[in-house]
Amino acid sequence: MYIIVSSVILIAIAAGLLRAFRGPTLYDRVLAVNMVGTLTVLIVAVIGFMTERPEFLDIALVYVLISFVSTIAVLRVYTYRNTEAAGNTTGSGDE
Amino acid sequence: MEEHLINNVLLGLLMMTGFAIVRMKSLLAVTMLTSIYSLLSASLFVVLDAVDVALTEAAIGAGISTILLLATVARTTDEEKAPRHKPLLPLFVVVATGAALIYGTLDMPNYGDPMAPIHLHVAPTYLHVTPEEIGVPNVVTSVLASFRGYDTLGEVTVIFTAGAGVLALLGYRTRRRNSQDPEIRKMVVLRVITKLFFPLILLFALYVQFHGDYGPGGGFQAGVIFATGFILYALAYGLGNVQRIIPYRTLRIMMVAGVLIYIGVGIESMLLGGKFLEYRILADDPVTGQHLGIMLIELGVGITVAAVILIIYYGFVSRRH
Amino acid sequence: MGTVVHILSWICLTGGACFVLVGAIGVLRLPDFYTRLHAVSVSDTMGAGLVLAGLMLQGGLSMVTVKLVLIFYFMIFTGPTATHALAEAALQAKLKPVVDDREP
Amino acid sequence: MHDMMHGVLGLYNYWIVIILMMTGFYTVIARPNLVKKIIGLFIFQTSVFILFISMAKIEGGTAPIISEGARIYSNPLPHVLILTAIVVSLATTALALALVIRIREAYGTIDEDDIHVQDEAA
Repeated sequence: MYIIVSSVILIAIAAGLLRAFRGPTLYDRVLAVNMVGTLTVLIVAVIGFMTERPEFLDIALVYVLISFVSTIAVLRVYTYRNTEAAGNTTGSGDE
Repeated sequence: MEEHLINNVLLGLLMMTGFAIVRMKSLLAVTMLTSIYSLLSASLFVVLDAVDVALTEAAIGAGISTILLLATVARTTDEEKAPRHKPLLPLFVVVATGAALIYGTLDMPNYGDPMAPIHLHVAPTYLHVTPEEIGVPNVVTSVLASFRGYDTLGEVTVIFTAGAGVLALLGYRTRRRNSQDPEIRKMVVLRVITKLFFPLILLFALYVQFHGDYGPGGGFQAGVIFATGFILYALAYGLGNVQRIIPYRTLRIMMVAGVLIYIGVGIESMLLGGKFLEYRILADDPVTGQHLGIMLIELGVGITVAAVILIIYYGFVSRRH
Repeated sequence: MGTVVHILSWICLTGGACFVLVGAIGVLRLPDFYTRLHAVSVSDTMGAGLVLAGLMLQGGLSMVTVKLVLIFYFMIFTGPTATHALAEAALQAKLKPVVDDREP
Repeated sequence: MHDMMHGVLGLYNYWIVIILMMTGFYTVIARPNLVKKIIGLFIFQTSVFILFISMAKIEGGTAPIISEGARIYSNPLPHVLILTAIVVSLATTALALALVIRIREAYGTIDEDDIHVQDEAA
């Protein structure tokens, strides 16, 4: 039974990957990465129950954290570039 | 059976991601795909029973490496130029190497074969001896910290050297307290949520640090999660504010202190009449001694890893464009 | 008792899987970034929430359920925060939504 | 199922991992952009990790954390090796990226071909 849930999640991961490949804007890609991150958390949780060792959910917790931080980091790069483009062209923008 | 299915699908997704990474030109997009690649391979490690490795790969590969790559791309350029040469020679080299490697696998035992040579020596001893002599359920931790403690000391030194190397290359500059760009100041939701989660992340890092004997985790992972918490804070509130909480001077001391704790445990066991890093004489009862030794050196590892990652991050971000 | 919880848990799990699937189709098929945000929120909240709820019912009263609750707590805060920040960044970069300007 | 795993079919996991490795290798040697090269190296490293961890897997085994009710554990030794290798890979990646930033500051480009041209002109 768990196999059905995990297959659906894997299909959804594949869909997210396709969106990450196709883009077209970078925002679409960030969105896809974020979605894949969430789904990975789910599949790790389901795999834990499937293999009958569900106590390893610490990993899923780390995944939530990491995918959040990396999404924010990507956005930070955008804002960094935007302020730079809006400010001076020599590129001495502070942070 | 079910595990095989998930295993194969994940390998297929990894292949898709790998090919897309080669083909794409935008370095930011490629960096994001690298993060996905790392996250997928971490899930594969869970299917393959390597829970400790999965934790490390997710925290380091998908987390810190991606953040460092992003910082580099932001400070260099996004677009990749087309190569000037036809890729015929590289293609030939790659195909030839791949063919040689595949030929090499033909002599290998089958996937999952319990009678494969690597499962017959050393490893069964570790699995057998760990519950009695070390008294720690997580065999990976006991091998890492106790049986192969010298190795791990080398690893910590490598991390320390990398921190020193990045410091030598990028230097360091302190930030004004509230220097941050106005764009991020607008993101109120992010700032509130960060404030809410920052203590929880640090608490979770401590859990991973001290629960590493019983479940997946340990010093390396905890150090990375600890540093990730501060990086999140830096992303939301600017580098200047983080440097007020944990200044550069403190990090430099922490970086050295972790390695010294590790070596100190080794020397202490020598002073007590044992060999270097022989934990069992640290307490009256050998099992308690092992516990104590493992806990102390994991603490040293965690402190060094956290400090080095933060030093690297400070170096990258405070570098002017 | 046991069977009821079991059946409930499977209802949650299949329901969650359906939401995840809907979200996946939406991410692939919807026309522009802003509409795709909606699709992702479907799988991020209802999909993830139901799957985790189903697993909690399977776990029973144990440490496993506590961890699942923690994961859910993290997710329910981080997911919307990330997508909100993303939407705001896209808006500030003046990314145009696809608008159907045909006369009705 | 078990019979199917024997013979050549039991090895295809390793072959896929080798293809992944070669994808990274190709990126390292064919792409002139230094950041792309580092990403290629990263993929190569991660694939090597997968290779080692697949070797550690035992059919029907479970994670090497001793618990009641589990009798077969996967081999913990490769896990330890790869755990430390991942940390070392972070160290090398960080150093390489720091070098890339310095190269960009010195040459104004991170394209290998351009750097060669500038070196020869100097």
